[in-house]
This record gives sequence, C-alpha cells and structure tokens, in this order.
Amino acid sequence: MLAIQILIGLMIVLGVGIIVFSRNIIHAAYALSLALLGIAGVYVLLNAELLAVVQILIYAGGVVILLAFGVMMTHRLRGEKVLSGAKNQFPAATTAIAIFVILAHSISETNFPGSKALEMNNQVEHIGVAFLTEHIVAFELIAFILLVALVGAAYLAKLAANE
Amino acid sequence: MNEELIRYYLYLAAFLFSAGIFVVLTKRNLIFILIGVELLLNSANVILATFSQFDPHLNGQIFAIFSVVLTVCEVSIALAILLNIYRNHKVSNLDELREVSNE
Amino acid sequence: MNSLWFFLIIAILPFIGGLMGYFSSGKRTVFAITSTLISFLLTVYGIASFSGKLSFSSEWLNDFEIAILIDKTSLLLIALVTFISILVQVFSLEYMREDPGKDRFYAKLGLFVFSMIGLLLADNLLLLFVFWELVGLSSYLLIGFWYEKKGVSQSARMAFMVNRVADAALLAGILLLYAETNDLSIASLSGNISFLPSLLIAIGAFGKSAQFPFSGWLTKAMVGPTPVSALIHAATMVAAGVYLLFRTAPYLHPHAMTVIAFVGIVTAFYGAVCAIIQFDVKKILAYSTISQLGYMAMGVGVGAMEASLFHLFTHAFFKAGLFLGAASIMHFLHKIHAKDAQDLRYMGGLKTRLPWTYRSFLICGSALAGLPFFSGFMSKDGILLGSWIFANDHGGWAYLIPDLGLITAMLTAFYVGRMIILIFWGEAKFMNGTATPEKNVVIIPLALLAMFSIWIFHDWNPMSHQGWMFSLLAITKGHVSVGSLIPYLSILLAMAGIILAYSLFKPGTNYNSRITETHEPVSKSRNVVFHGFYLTYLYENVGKFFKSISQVFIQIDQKGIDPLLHFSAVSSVVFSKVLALIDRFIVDGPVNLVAYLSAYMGRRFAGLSSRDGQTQLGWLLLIVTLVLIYIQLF
Amino acid sequence: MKLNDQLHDILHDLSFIGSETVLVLGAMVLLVSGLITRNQLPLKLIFSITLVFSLYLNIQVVQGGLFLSDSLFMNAEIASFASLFIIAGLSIVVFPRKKHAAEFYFFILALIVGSIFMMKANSLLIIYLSIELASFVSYILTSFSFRKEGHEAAIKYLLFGALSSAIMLIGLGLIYGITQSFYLSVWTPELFSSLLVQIGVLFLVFGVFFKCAIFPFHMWTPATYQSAPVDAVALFSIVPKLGGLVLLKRMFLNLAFDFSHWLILLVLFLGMATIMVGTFGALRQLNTRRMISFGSVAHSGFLLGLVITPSADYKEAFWWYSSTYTLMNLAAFYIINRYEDVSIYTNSQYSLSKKETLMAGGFTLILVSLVGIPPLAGFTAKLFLFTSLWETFIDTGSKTSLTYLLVSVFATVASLFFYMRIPYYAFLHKNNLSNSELSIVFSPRSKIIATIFAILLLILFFTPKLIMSLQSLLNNVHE
Amino acid sequence: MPNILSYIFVFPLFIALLMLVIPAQKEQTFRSMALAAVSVQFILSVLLMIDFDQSIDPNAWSDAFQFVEKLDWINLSLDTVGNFKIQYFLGVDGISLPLVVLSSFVMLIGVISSWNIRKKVKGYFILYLILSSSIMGCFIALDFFLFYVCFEFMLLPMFFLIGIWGGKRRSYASIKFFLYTLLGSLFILVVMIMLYMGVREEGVHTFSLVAMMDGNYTSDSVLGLGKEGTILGFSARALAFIFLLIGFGIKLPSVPVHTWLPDAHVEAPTPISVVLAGLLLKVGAYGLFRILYGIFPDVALEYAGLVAFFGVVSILYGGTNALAQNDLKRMVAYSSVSHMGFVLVGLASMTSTGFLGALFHMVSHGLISPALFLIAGVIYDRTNNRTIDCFSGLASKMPTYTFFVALFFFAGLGLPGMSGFVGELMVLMGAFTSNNLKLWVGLLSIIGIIISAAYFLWTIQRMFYGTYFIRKPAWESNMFDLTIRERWMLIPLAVLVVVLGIFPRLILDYSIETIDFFIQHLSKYAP
Repeated sequence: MLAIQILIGLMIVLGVGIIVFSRNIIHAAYALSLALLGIAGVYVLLNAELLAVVQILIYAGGVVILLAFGVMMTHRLRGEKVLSGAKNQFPAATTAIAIFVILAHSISETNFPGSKALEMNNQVEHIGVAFLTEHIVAFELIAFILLVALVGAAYLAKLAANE
Repeated sequence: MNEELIRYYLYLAAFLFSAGIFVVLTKRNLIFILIGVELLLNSANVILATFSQFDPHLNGQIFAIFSVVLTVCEVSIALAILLNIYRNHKVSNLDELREVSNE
Repeated sequence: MNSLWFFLIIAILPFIGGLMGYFSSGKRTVFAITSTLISFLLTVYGIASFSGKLSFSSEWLNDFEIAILIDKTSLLLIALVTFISILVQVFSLEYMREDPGKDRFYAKLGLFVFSMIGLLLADNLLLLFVFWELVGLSSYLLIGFWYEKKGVSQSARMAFMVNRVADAALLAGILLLYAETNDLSIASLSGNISFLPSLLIAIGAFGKSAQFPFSGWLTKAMVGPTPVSALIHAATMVAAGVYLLFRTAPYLHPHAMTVIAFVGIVTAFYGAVCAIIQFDVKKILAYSTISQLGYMAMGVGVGAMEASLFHLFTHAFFKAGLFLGAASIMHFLHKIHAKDAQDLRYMGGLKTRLPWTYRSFLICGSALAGLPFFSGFMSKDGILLGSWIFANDHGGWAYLIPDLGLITAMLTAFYVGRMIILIFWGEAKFMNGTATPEKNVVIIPLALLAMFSIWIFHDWNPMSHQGWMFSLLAITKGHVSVGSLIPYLSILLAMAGIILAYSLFKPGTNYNSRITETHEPVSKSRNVVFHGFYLTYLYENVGKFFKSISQVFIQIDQKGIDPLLHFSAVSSVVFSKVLALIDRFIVDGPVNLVAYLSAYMGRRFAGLSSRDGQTQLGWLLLIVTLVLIYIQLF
Repeated sequence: MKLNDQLHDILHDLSFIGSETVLVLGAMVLLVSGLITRNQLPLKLIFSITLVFSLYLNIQVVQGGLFLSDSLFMNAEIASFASLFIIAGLSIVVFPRKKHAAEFYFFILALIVGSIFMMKANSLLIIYLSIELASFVSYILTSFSFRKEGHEAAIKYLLFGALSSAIMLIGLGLIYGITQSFYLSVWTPELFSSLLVQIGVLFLVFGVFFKCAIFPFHMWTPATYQSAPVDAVALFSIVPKLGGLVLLKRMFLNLAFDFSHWLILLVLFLGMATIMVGTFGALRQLNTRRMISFGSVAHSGFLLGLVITPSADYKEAFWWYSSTYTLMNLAAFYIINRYEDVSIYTNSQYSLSKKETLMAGGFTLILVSLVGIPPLAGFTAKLFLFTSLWETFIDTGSKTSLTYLLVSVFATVASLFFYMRIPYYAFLHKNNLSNSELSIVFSPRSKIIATIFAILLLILFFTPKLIMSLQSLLNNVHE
Repeated sequence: MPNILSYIFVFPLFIALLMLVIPAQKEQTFRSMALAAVSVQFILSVLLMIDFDQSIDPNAWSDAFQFVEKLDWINLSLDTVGNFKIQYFLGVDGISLPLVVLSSFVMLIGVISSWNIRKKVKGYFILYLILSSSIMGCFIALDFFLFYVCFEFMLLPMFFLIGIWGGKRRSYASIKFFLYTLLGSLFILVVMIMLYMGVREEGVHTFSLVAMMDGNYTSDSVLGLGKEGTILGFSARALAFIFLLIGFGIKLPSVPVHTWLPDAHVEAPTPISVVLAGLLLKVGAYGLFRILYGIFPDVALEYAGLVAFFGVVSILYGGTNALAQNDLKRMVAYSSVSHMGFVLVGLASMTSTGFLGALFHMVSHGLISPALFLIAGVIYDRTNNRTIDCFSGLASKMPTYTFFVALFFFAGLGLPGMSGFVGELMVLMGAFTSNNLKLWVGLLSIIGIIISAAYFLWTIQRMFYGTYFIRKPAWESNMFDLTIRERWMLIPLAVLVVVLGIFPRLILDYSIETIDFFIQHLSKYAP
C-alpha cells in the first residue's frame, strides 16, 4: 500500500517537476498527463473510483489532447521544438513557496474530524441518483454550461477560421 | 484512513497549487499557462476527493466531477480564443499581447 | 418748531444748497452761499434763544441711541464754522471763477459743512465718529479736487490714509469705551476711562488734528484749493481733534493726558521749526497750523481746556485770514503769470499791489505771532499759563512744556515776520503783468477775518485769557488769575522774534538772491527740517512696505496656499504619479528589482510592464499571499 | 427519504425556477432562430419576449426559503434583484446590434441565468457552477467584439478567471471538508472556528470578489470594459457584479461573524482599497471606457460597504444603490456607444457636443449622478451609503466603518475629477475636430433615449419611493 | 397669500422648464422671460417682507418661523431604522427673510446685467433661472436635506455658467470652483448624516433643521448635548462643528480655503460674478448662521476664538491681497474675502449686536459687491481689459461712472452713511463687547478697515485720477460714459446702499426678535 502511495506520489512530483522546469510545451503536455494519471491514482486511493475514471477519460484523454491540438494549431510544427520562455521566476517562486508554506502550516495546525473513511461499493449508482435528485439543479446547470461553452468555442473558432 | 494521511493529501494539494501558481506566473506561452491552470484545478479536486471519503453523500466526489467537466469547457473556450489571437496577433505568448493599453 | 428738526436743518442746509447748485441747470453757486448763510443765521438765533444743554436721541441701531447734544459750545463752534465757510465761499466766487468744476467745488464744500456741523452736534461718540469720517471724506474730495494734476490724488490719498489709521484707533477707542461703560453719550460720560481707550481716542484726535507724527498729511493737503485749506485745514476740520479732546478730556486717564500734553508741545515746536525755513507760503501756513494745533492739544493735556477752545476759536479766524490772504496773493500771481505763485522767493513788494490783503495779513499775522492787542496773544497765553500751572503742579520734567511753549512762541513770531517781510516788503520782482485791484468779494472776507483777530472782539482787556463770548455763554467756569511772568515773557519773546526776522530779512539784505540759486536748502540738517523730518516719506515707506508685504501675500496665495489647498487637485496628480510609481516600482518593482538582481531576468527587463497580464496576476497573488501571511500572524 | 418522494418534491419545486427555465429555453430558441434569420429585429423580439415572460414568472407569488433539495434559496431581495437583472437585460435591446445578434443574445441570456443562480445558490456546488457560467459567458462576450483587443482582453480575463475560480474551488473544498456541509443555510459561526476553514471562506470570498471586481481582483476590468462590445459591457458591469454582491451578503449573513472579526475587517479594508484604486486609477485614464470601468470598480467598493456592514439588513440602501447604479451604468454605456458610433475613441470626441447639447447635457447629468451630486438619483444612493455606514459606526463603534465612510466621502470628491472631464471636453475644451467630424449628428432616437435616462435619474431623486415600490412590485415572495 | 414661499422657490424653475421648449433663436424672448421670472420672484419676496410679522418673539425655534410649509416629500419605510423621512419644509425667520429679499433683488439686477450676453442665450438663461431657484431654496429650506440639495445644486449651473460664458481661464476656474465647493459640501453631508441619525421628531429620524436647532437628540446619539460623545477620541460635537466650519468656510470663503474665489470671480461673466459675490457667499454665511451656530451653540462658544481667528485672518489676508492686485475684478474678489471675514468675527462674538452686524453685513455686502463687479464689468465691456494700470484719469472722461465707482468704493471701505459701515461697526461692537473674544480680535479687525481704505483709494487714484490715459488707442471709441441700462443697474444698488446706511433698522427690525431669541438660546450654553 505504502509503495503504491509512494509510487503515485513520485509520478505526480515528476510530472509537475517537468512542467515546472521544462521549456518545451510538448514535454509539458506529456508531463501533465503523467501527473494527471498520478492524481487519478490518488483518487483511487481515496475511494473515489468514478472520479478517477472521469479524470483519466476527460483530463488525460480530453484536456491534454485539446492542449496538444492547441499547440499544433498555434505553432506550425516543423520539427523545431516548441519552447516557451519563462520570466519573473524568482518572485513567482517566492510567492508559490510562500503560499505552500502557509497552506501547509494551516493544514498542520488544523484538527480534522477523526471519523473513519466510509467504504462504499455502489458509488456509481449513488452518484447517479444524486445527480438526478439532490444535485438536479447543478446537473441541469452544467448541461447548459456545456452548451454555452460549446456554442461559444465553436463560434469563436469558426470566426477565426473564416477570417 | 487516519488524520495523518489526510494531511498528506492536503499537502499534495498545496504542492499542486503552488506549482500551478508558479507555472501560471512564469511561463510565457499561453498554452503553458493553461497547463498551470490545470494543476491549480487538480489541486482543488484532490482536496474535494480527500474530504469526500467521509461523506456518505459523496458530495465531494460529485463536486470534483463537475469541476473536471467545467475545466474542459474552460480549456475549450480558452483554445478558441487562443486560436483567434493567433490568427490576429500571430503570437502565442501572453506578454506580447499589449494592444489594450492605457495611454 | 421741533428743536431737533431745527438743528437738523442747520446741519443739512449747506449740503442741500451745494447739491442744488450742482444739479441746477445753471450750476449756480448762489444756492450754496445762501443756504450756508441761512444756516449761520439760524445758528445765531439758536445761540440767542437757547440756554443750557439740550439733547435728543433716537434709536438708530437696536439698543443703540443716536443722540445729538446742543450746548453753547457746540452752537458757538457751529456758528464759527458756518461763518468762516460763508466767507470762504464768498471768497471762492472770485478765486474759483474760471474753474469748470466750480459747482462740484461748492457741492463738496456743502458736504463738508454738513459733516462738520454734524460732528459738532453729535452727542454720541459713535455719531461723532460717523461725521468724523465724513469730514475726512470731504477733505479727501476737496484735496483731490484738481485730480488731474500730478501728485494731487496721491496727496489726497495720503491725507485720507493717515487719517484712516488714526480713525481706526479712534473707533477702537470708542468701542473699547462702549465695552466698558455700555454708553457712548458724551453728555453722560463720567468717571475715569481706562488708559487704553483714552490713548486710542487721543490718537484719533491726533490724526485729525495733525499732531506729530500724524502731522505730515496736513502739508500734503496743501495741494487742494487754497480756500479749502483756509476752511478745512486751518480753521475747522483740523480743530475737530481738539474739540474731541475738549469734550472727553475731563474723563480721560491722567497718563493719557500727559501723553497729549507732550505730543502737543512736541508738535507745536516741530511745526514752528519746520515753518521757519519753508519757501512755500502755504507750507509755512500749514506748519504753523500744525504748531498752533499742538498748542491747543497741549492746552487740553495740561488741563487748560477753556484756553484751548478759545485758541481754537481765535486761531480759526486769523489762520483763515492768513490762508485767504495767501489765496489772494496766489490768485494775483497766477493772473500775472508769475513763475511760481507760492514761492516766497519770487514775491516781494506786494504791499502796494494788494493793499487789503497786506492789511489783513498784517493783522492776522500779528495775532499768530502773539503780539498783544491781538486775539492770538490772549488765547495762547492762556494755554501757556495753563502749562505753567501744570508744570508747577508736577514739577521737574513738566517744566519742559512751558519752556518749549515759550520758545515756540518766539519761533512763531520769527517766521511770521519773515513771511510778511518777504512777501510784502521790498521790491516787486517778476511783475510783468498789469495789476488788477482786489475785488469786493475778496476784500470783505479778508476784512472780516482780520477784524475778528483784534482783541476787542473777544474781550475789552487785551491781557484777558478768555473771550467775552465764552464768558457770556458760560462755557468758562471761572477766571484763572495767576500772577505770573508768563504773559510778559511771551510778549518779549515775540518781539524778539520779530526783530530777529526783521534784521535778517529786511529789504536790502541779499537773502533772496542768495537762496534762489538752489531749489532746496543746501545743508543736510536744514534739508531734514525742510522736509518736515521726512514724515511723508515715512508714510510712503510704510505704504510701500505694506504693498511689498501684499506682494508676498499674493505670492503665498498663488504659489503657496493654492497648491497646498488644492489638495484634491494635487492629490490627483500626485496620486496618479504615485500610482504610476507603484506600477513601475511596487507592482513591478520588487519583481523587477529582484528579477534584475537574479540575472535571469536582466534581458527581459524591457519586456515587463504592468500591462502584462502575468505581472498583474503576480501582483494579485502577492496580495493574496500577504493576506494569508497576515492571517497566520494573526 | 424515498427516491420517489424526492422526485416528487423536485417536480414540485421546479416551478420555482420557472423564470430561469424560460430564459434557458428562450436562449435555445434564439440560437435556432439565428440559423434561420440574421435580421436583428425578430431576434430582438424573441429575446424581449423571453425576458418579459421570464419576468412575469419571476414576479409570481412564491414562498421564500429553500427549495430543490436545498440547492437554491429564495427571498424577496433575490427575487427583486432577479427582476432587476431581467429588466437590465431588456434594456440592452436599445443598443443597436447589427452582427451576431442571435449568438450575442443567447449569451446575454446565459449571463443572466448564471447571475440569477449565483444569487439563489445555497449549495457550494451551485455557487461554483453559476459563477463559472457567468464567467464563461463573459469571456466569450468579451471576445465578441471580434477585434484584436477583444480577444486579448478575453484571454487575460480568462486567465484571471481561471486563477480566481481555482482559488475559490480550493476554498470550497476546504469549507466542505472541515464543516462537512454543503449548504450555506446550515452555516453557523462555530463551524468556522478553525484557521483552515477561515482560509476556505476567504478563498470563496475572493472567488466572488472576482465577479464583483473588488480589489485586488479588479484588474481585468479596464481591459475588458475597453474592448468588449458596449452592450455586453453595460450588462456585465451590472448583472454578475450585483449577483455576486447579493451572494456575498447572504454568505456574510449566514456566517454571522462578529463585526470585528478579522475577515470582516479584511473585506472592509479591501473595499476601501477598491474605492481608492478605482477612483485614483480612473484619474489617469484618457479613454472613456477605461475611465468608467475604474469608476465602476469604485462603485463596487461603495456597494461592498453596504453589503458588509452589520446594517446590511438595511436592505433598502443596497437595493437603492444597486438599482440606481444599474440605471446609471446602462445610461452611461448607452451614450458612450452612441459617441463611439459616430466618432473616434477618446475623450476629445465629446467636443462634438458643442453642437449636440442635448446628448452631452444628458451625459453630464448621468456622470454627475455617478459622482453623487443632487438632485440626481446617484446622490440619494450615496446618501444611503453614508447613512448606513454612520449608523454602523454608531451601533458598533467600529472605527473601520467610520474610516470607510471617510474614504467614501473622499473618493466622491476625487471622482469628480475624472467624471467631470467629459463635460469639460464637451463644453469647455477647445474644439479641435475636423469639419467632417463636426457635421455628424445623432439620430433623434438616441437623443430621446439619452434624455429619458437622464430624466429618470432626476425623477428618481425626487420620488425615491418609486424605487422602493419597484422593489415590492418586482417580487411577490412570502417569507 | 398661501404657499408664497413655494411660489418664490419654484417660479423661476417653472419658467426655465418653459424655456426648454422654445426654439433657441428667439433670444429676446428668453431675456424677457427671465426678467419676468425674477421680477415676479422679487415682487413676491417684497410681498413676503410686507406680510412678515416682525414682532414674533419665539420661545423655541419651532415657533420662530413664518410662512411655514410642510409636506412629506420622501417617506421611506425602512426595516430597522424606522422611517427615512425627508420633508418639503419651508419657512422664513428674521435671519432668512432679508436674504430672501436680497437674493431676489440681486438676481433681478443680474438679469438686467445679462442683457448683453450674446452666446447661447437659451442655455444661459435656463441655467440662470435654475441657479436662482436653488439659491432661494437654500435660504428658505428648513429641512437639512432640502437645504443640502439646493446647496449642491447650485454647483452645476454655476459650473457651466462660468465654464461656458466665462473669460480666458474659465475652464480652470469652473473646475476649481466645483471641486472646492463639492469638497466642502461633502463635509456638510457627513455632518448631515450624523445629525439625521441623532435627531428625532415625533419618534422618527428627521432632517428638520428646526428639530436639530431645538436639540431633540435621541438618547443614543453621539451628538447629544452634554453627552460628551466621542469619535476616534475627538469630541463628536466638536468634530461636527469643525466639519461644518470647513464646509461653509469654503463657501464663505474664509482664508485659507478661499483660493477658488478669485479665479471664479475673475473668470465668470459679469452677471455671474454679481450672483457669486452677492449671493453664493451669503449662502455660506447663512449656513454658518442657521446650521453651524443654530445647531452647535455649545461648541461655538467653545471655539469662538478659532472662528474669530479665521475671521481676522480673512480680513487681513484678503485685504492685503487685494492691495496687490492689478486686475480690478481680482481686487474686488479679494475684498470680498476680506469682507466675509467680518461675518465670521461677528458670528464669533456671539452677541446680539455681533450677530445682527454679521447679518447686516451680509446684506450690505450683497449690495456692494454686485455693484463693484458691475463696475468692473463696465470697463471690461468697453475694452475687454480690466487691468488697473491700463487706465488713468477716467474721471474726466466718464464722470458718472467715476461717481458710482467712488460711491461704491467708499461704501466698500466702510464709510459712514453707507451700509458697509453699519455692518462693520456692529460686528466690531459685537467683537469688543463679547465675553468670548479677546481684545485682539477687535483691534486686528479694525486694521482691516484701514487696509480696505488703502486698496480702494489706491485704485481710485490709479484709474480715475491723474491725467487721462488708456493703454490702447483702439479703445478710445468705446470710452463713453454709462449707458441707460448700466445706470439702471447701479442706481437701485446705490440708493439701497445709502438708505440702508442711514436707516439700518429697515433691515434690522426684521431680524431683531429672531436674533434676540438666538442669543438667549446660545446663552443657555454659556459656562
């Protein structure tokens, strides 16, 4: 168990590390998939299997590919590396570390409810019912958001193509 | 799962968050910045998933699923705008965008 | 007839007459003269029919009575004012005949007479102040009568301003008195006024009566028409200060009285000294007026109130006579186009050309010089006697007063003699025109004034120190009889002065030719005296100083307060600048600076600006971080 | 609870979101109609009908309280604000819109839906989703000017939005985790004792701040307002902002923190900073829209003062300020739109008005109202603000509230500097425009509309009761 | 005549609305309408004066007012704080009545002087009439809110009247004016809110000035009398007092917040300078009377020295500045600063005489300063130049003009027999007899009258005396004496200045009872 946890942790740290230190966008995209897969692993560890599946499908499958498309469309790939410059590194690092320290400090100071983690076997069913009962509004709302985003993205992209 | 473990997951989230912030602040390429945003959102999802395991209603997990979906929407819109920018400005770096200015 | 209205009519008539003349189609002067005459006659009627005091009051401001006080003193002085003004007006018929603004002149004279009568009638000090200011105004208007001439308006302004300073002091004194006693009626004045208001009131009187150091304005005022000088700046207005002192003196603080006495004697001496070396006949008369007013003030100061008032009375006649005489001379010289109509050095031998003027000048001059059998002697000796008593009472330093008074008497006789000799005796110089005889309108006023300068019109006894009018009207309370040497001493000194003058300036001495070469006296000390100890320059410099202060203030206003207080305007600029700086150094600054130092960012330095989305994001996160840190520390 | 009962309840409660449903359906109809016609008139008609119908449904009598499995919450204030949004949306049709009408109005409707849900949200999930909906629409709308600057502003806006929503999401996660509750309605002050959850609330507040353009989350405003289509700006300077503020108000009511709690103080401090930044930022602007945008940032700060002070149940003040602000902003952007149509893009365009006194005069009145000078409605709004702050000071003795008052007063003075710049150019500045520019005239229609706006502001000053009765007219919620 | 105050208040506004619908070409119509409007206003206010009962001796502020009109204007029901109530509450007492008549009179003069405005006549007169109404509103409003609305609303017409029809630096001046006054009025606004929350009438918070002056404070108000409430460690009432002092001090204006005034006066067109000097400054002074001293008598007693200090500094500083001016209008403007200082001193004295004097001085200055600006306008109309150095010896060329100049200059320097003297005198009497003020106040104020004499006389000397000279020969053809219209602007002012100087009780009788009551009211707070 611990080994898996450490492995997953390493995956995430490695992925994030590459994203942080790499200048190559393609590398970063791949590293992102790695990290996302690691996070999916975390979800499994946290008994959130459905979430893990969604993570892999949508994130690793959808988002990363979208980003890759983005890279391809905005950089006519002709063999050269797609590099991104970096700036403000020192202050950004300071800020990031400060935030991390603060959050970590707050986390360590807090007492969490000691209740035992629940084991649920019928997660998918439960979530499905919740979507249509407890969270019906959210469910409807996200449908509409998807529509809006779809129309928006399509319309903007179409215009870009037309011009 | 005991308290200590919760802490570690939360530390992980904080780590992701900080890394995301660093990426957002430093990388010049817009897509790179979007990658950073993904990290930020994932950190939040990790928090939600962490707490979800104590919740019989699984609200955290549900929340995280919604959030994942929204992220896709956000990325798609961002990419559509990016496409327009690339067409118009021929640049893909954020700091080269300076048409909208004060003076 | 209501008595109040009776006196109001007396006061207002001359003004109405003047205005009628101004607005009537023919610009007639007859209205003015007639109305003043009526006013005079009414006053005489009033003197004859009233006895004791009368006072009327009406509420002017709320809780504030404005009252007039009619007693013999005021009536007598009103009669004096109207009488002399009639003479002056008559005289001006000839003097101002060719002036286009003649109607204006008479209107202004009317205003003056009205204000002066008002001043004399006023019971309330505040009302007195009102007319006090109005006589100042009419003086200003009359001095500036020939406003187109160079320097005239400046002199008029200076006269007004010097008076205004003193008036302000007077007003302050009156108001302090009001604050103390809650009553400003002269009739009900009582007890002791404390020192500060006493002094302030005295200063007010000093201003109007041209006491040192306010005396400078009077010499400047000589640019006005000479009949005006006769009426206002010799006979009446300048005496208002003495009148005020006369009214208030019994209640003033003893220290203030001492101040008055000293200022008076200093003024008397100062005027006499300055008069000695003047060439301008009007200047001589002006300084002599200053000197005589000094006597009067000194008289009040030493407690010889009645003598002072008597001197005021006699002085009005002989000084008006002298001024009108001077006017007659100047008029004559103007007509024959002499080089300078006022300079003694261009005169001489006018005895034959202007016989009536000469006679009146001689009589009035003798009165001024304090020769026996003339009015001036009687009154001046009264004052000197008073000062002697004062000195006896106080001893020591107080003897300075009668001593200086006596010396002044001698100086007076000296300059009178010098003036008369230089003007009338000797050979006629620069006389190229044909002489016209004096007209009746000139002769009559001169003659009347000269007549009233003879002792007999005041008392049968040439050695008396009070006029019969005063005794008759019971103004003087009792006869002061001091067997002292003072009268004889003063006679001797006066004679000595005249003799000295004769020996120096008698026809045939080469004084005239010697001096005419240069315009001003050569020696420095004489120059100081000639310019009246530079008092007018002092005023001018005070004025200039003040103007330069005002320049400083305006600079403060424009460059100092304005920006300072435009703090909203300034802050808009500053704040936007600060914001720009924040943008550059705080938003970007630490970022940039650190980045610059960390050498990674050096080459991208130029690419940074606040427009940059990421920098803004960084800024945002920085704030969030700060907030978080704050929480942690909290 | 049985599933059946749940579904039954849901069906029953669905009538409460009738107006939103109508908006969504109308949006879809619009989208389809857009495929049929590009003519703006029928599209505007559909848009208006949708809004009117939705308004009608919104002012139906309902019972206040929680509904739809506690996801949503309803009270009179929310209902009336919803009506206000719908009316604001309706008034968008006075802006001419020649291109992309169908899609544009589709997004506008989506924006309104998002903002209404934002106010009504009771569950953390709905808060997140509605804010994201409003944000997404805003990004798209910003890009809808189809100019280079529009896209640029949109991507920057998006990045800000993404960062803010990430921060907010973390906040939501923390709140959810520590309080173990998903609903605002069960919040109690005791739940918020630990530091981490307070950070969670802070992050949530920050997320809402992004929508309300409160310092330091205001940085997207100038660029966005400058580049987006004016009609869109007019709306999203109003609708999401007010929605966010209503949400904030509800949150703070539920939190019931003591007024001296650090979070409240921090929010007040940020509010003051917002006022100052908005005011002084505007001072430097030469572009009208940027200037107004900074001005609206300052107004956010003023509104925040009304939201956060304990006299927050001084509802009327908030309602007053909001509705006046709505009117003023719509009017200001309408006139800016008219000027932009005929002329160039900076302040000097107002020199035109030497000939067009009516238009510029109307604009002047509107700007003066934005400053807050009588006799215009903006003054009454400021008066309510000041009064409410003063009352808070008296009630709680809080110096922060007093400082807030002083800052507001000071900012009001300073705001004069930039708002009056336009009348200055319009009336006092030397005219250096070419003849062709001067020969341009405004259509009578725009003049009439501008005048109506100005007169409305005057009328509202003299009969403030109107706005109050409007509030009761716009909702029929029983509590 | 019922509701006479409303008619006075609203009539010009009504005419202004009417003007809106008349085509802009009919310039003469606008002039006549404006003249008619202000004439009616003037006639009504004279009627008001006739009907006014001088003998009312009130016991409380609530029965000090006459012609009271009271209607609910805004009555909002608010949850926690009860009703938000604003009243349409008008009334006059002995303090406001003279100012009402004065303002309608000066407005009338202003219209006559506006006759030769050629630019955008329609807009000009509409703004002018709006201005007229709002100034009038300030004087008759008894509801603080209504007062404040009118007080603020003066800014806008004024801003445009200066900014569009003004001189070379008009935009600078108008913006400066606007900003200063807005700044001041916001101070007032803050205090207004404090008072509103602290005062109740019939159980409801109220803006009623009457209730405020009578001191109907709620028990929990920090402003409550004798409660020593504090704000940030400062006494609440003292703070409110200082705020109001700043607010009205800017309008008055008092040094050191006076700098808007010279610019605004100089750049404004002549009729607007007339209104500015004649009325706007009086609004500030009226505010001091009614609100500052009416509501905060206890603090006023405590701070009498401070107020007097500002008064004295204004007198001396304003006067000295006037001395340095080379622009006729600027000189007059600074003289206004100096003169308004006397109002402050009069108020600070807190004696019946001082108060009456301050009031009288306001009326008197309201007559003299318009005349002075008209005089400056005469020369500016002819030559487009007001520089004192450019002229000399005008007396011989323009005798009637010179006569009026001299008359009003002497009135300005406080010559007895004219109204300026009475005001200054009473103020000084107040200052000297006051128990609250030290001796220096009176003594220094008296220096002010010396300075005023200096600058007025110096101006006369430079411009009117001496030999005739003008800087540019081109002006020669314009150097004619006063026209009939100009005479008819100046003559009524001259007559009033002299008549009031001789019979001050014509004005004072209206105010005496009110002021006496005022002082009694104040004396309650004396230590």
